[in-house]
Amino acid sequence: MEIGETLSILVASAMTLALMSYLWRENTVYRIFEHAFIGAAAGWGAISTAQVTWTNYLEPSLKTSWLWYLTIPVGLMYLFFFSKKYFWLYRYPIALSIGSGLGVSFFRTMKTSFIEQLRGLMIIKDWQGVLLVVGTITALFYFYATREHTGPFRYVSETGTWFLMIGFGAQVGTAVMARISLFIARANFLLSEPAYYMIPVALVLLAIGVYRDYRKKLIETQVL
Amino acid sequence: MSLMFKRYVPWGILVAMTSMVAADTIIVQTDLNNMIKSATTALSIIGSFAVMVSVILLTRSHAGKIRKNKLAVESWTLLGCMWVMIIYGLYRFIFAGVRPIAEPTIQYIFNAIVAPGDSTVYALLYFVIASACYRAFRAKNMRSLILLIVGIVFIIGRAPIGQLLYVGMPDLANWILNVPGAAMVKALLLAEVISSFALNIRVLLGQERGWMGRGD
Amino acid sequence: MIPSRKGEESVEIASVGQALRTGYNATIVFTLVIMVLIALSIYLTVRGVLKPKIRRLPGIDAIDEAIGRATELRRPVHFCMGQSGISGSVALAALAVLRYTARKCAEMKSRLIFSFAAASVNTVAADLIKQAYIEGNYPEGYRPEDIRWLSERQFAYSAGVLGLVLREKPAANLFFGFFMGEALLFAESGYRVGAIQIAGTTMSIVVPFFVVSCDYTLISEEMIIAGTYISQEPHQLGTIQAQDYMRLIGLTILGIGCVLTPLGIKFLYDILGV
Amino acid sequence: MATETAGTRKSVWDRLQDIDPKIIYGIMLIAVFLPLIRPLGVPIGNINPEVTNLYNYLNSLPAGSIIVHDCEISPIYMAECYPCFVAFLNEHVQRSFKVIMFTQDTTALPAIEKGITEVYGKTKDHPNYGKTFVNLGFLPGSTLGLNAFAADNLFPVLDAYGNKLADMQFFKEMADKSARSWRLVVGYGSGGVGYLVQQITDVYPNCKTSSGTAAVAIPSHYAYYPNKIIGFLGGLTGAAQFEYLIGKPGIAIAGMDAQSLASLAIAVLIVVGNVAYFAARRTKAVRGG
Repeated sequence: MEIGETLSILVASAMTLALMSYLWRENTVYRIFEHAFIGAAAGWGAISTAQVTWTNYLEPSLKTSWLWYLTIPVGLMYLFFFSKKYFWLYRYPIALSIGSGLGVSFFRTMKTSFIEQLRGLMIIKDWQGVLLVVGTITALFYFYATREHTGPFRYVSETGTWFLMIGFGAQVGTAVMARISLFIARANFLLSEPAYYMIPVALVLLAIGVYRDYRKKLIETQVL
Repeated sequence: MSLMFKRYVPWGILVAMTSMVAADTIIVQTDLNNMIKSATTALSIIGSFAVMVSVILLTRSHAGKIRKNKLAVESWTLLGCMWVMIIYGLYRFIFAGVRPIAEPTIQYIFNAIVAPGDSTVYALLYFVIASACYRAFRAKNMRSLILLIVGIVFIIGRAPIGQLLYVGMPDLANWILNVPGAAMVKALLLAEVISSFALNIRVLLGQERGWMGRGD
Repeated sequence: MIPSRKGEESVEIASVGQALRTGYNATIVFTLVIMVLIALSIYLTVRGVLKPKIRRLPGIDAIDEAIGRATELRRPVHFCMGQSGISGSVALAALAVLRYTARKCAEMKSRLIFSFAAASVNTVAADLIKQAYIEGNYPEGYRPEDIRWLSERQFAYSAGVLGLVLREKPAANLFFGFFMGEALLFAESGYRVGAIQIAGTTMSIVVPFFVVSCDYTLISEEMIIAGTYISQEPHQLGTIQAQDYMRLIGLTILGIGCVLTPLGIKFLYDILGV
Repeated sequence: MATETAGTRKSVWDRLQDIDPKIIYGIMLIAVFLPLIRPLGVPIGNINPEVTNLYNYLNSLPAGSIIVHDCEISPIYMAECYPCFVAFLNEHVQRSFKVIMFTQDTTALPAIEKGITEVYGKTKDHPNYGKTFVNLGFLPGSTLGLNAFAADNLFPVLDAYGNKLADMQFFKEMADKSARSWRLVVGYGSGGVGYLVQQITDVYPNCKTSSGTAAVAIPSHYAYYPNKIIGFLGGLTGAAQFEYLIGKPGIAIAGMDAQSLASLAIAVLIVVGNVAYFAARRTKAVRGG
């Protein structure tokens, strides 16, 4: 394994342990490493977007017709975000991106996430299909706003709450599962060769930090 | 006159863009489809300039912190990491033609700082969720009682150990996902489509001007 | 006309003659009908022809009760808007609930601490709270230092909220806005100081964490309904009315379809998919 | 609310609820590191139906079918989605499918490179590159870019390494250079794959949707499962079960013991926390506090 790769793994494991020090308490080491990764991530996003857009899209298009040069000034109009007087020019590129985003999913959201959902529910094979339909109708009715949920509607809305709560229970279960897997990956990395060399270093630093905290608390109590 | 260019022309562009692209998704007609395809390339190029805004915002806010307090180590670190990545990456690409994805030093920085940073901060949620499970998750009413019982069945049911404790646990967890869970998700999806579609119509009608940001 | 890139053969479409893409005819008709319905419903509400009456959500009574308790115990009320900015339906609803809370705090001579993450919220919230305190004829109760911008970054701002709650020991914690994983940290902070906690967010991944740790939670769209109930703003009332019409249409189609299709009359099922 | 008023003596239940969070952090550290250092060997248990359905669908496809991966595997999702991505690629090599990979998030580019190197050995200078697998790298334009790419597969013009797509044997062999000739599109990340069902499966019905999703988005799949999403891998557990099915155990299976122990620990914490809460309330009521 080359020097560069070993070095980057050691820095990565130092980074992981420094950020884990947040569990002890928020400290300067944690804040410095966190700012390092926010800066590096923003830097990476900027250069990889710029390079791919130039190589794959702008350069080949410029060869075909000079009209493509117009995309550059329109793109630079984003920078009017920072001007007090001409802020409204920033709205032109934003209008293009929001408009196209709205357009591409305008009909498709209505078909896939509304009409196809209703059609899918209409096919009822067994009692579980009936339960699914009842659950969806009552849970959807729970959000009905312009009518008091009194009389018979109270039971419909109450049943809807039961289905929502069971579904949210599954949501909490999967969220816990997800967080466990996240930490397992970090633990696997820390236990891998050469990353685990940093663990004793971190433990020593932690011990010093805890000892300094303990001494500071001791001095404070004696002073009082 | 100036209100025309400040508000109505951008709104007009948005409505025109929406209707053209929406038409492309439902009409199969070669000229229209090719035009929208070229428009997509143009919009991808224009959209990539937005990255500059976030880089400048970060630089301005942290430069301000440094001006106030010369020793703001965190801000120096952030600006240092960001601008080293950008300047070195551009230099290597423009002069040596090496792409950032293939540039070894940039890959070392990414693997040393960005990859572990992101995943560790999210991995910390593992400890936060465990502590919240013990100290804050309380079955105070019927709603949270159902939620907690189903949550526990799920946490154990979906892990391999679930089958050892009770043979039917994984099947129960799967049934919860397939029927009540699916009912909740479908209801929330329909509700979300309804509210986002109504909001989109208000944007198209010009009543919702949040996207225009500050100013008249 | 944006030029198409030359030197590229166009995709040969299997059936050029047929203009509309298959499977979308019913969707186009349905979408256009809904568009007209929403536009009309907003227009008629703004003109005063339609007067939609939004139901009072139990969550709003819980807010009144929480502020009452805070006044008795002479402890502050803490309102947090999370990472939400100032535009979009979630932000508008959160700001409406903030105005309502500030007004109630002013009427009951109670102190309000407001914390947030998005810098753009600062000026909007400051004069909104000041205005509410003036209307509640308790102008001297408005304290600019109680409007706390903590940090743009998720973990830094959530650590800030945790510290703030432990120090100020509020009697009521209100979380309305856009939250992610940090919702768990807030749930724990309120528990430690024994505060009544009421929350409202539309992120369905975060709602369950609020349900199990707060005394009352407004689930997904309920928060937007609560915001509109408080603000009574005509455009929003019209939108909520339009959403309920669309919900009614969806429920009717589903009801009819679920009765007919299993009986073998697949007319509705087929026409929707044409 | 366990309010600490000076008057009442703190019952054992109150003290149990107020233990220092660092003790809980310690328990959770052990629950993960112990099984990783000394595996417990908990059997993987039965396979979830959605993983089996995906496996059967892939088995029903002929060799040379085209599978497309929208790899939204940023560092945050490396832990859960990357094992699914590697398991998918291993299965595609076994069944000799043709694979296209791209991403719309620049922080996911290194994950694609790492996955290809781990499964195929080499990336652009692999003999089969441009024949059985292609890496398009970053595809900008979010949904609009995805829609244009699905309508015309030559839309990106160049791949991640600068080779022209039109010259590649992969695309020359495609009769209809659009998503009509795809058989499956696979999504990752935690936002759910509704956007793939909308933009691909409902527009080109013979291309189904699947995913190697983060666990937090598992419930949202059931809005489209099983007719539009034919099956999917849910988090690390899903990846482990798929690794088991295709007979190539990897990092996912190794993490299963830790997943089990940590899940059990959290479930016990919830129960103990609530027992302490209700017992504390009852002792306070009995003591008239």
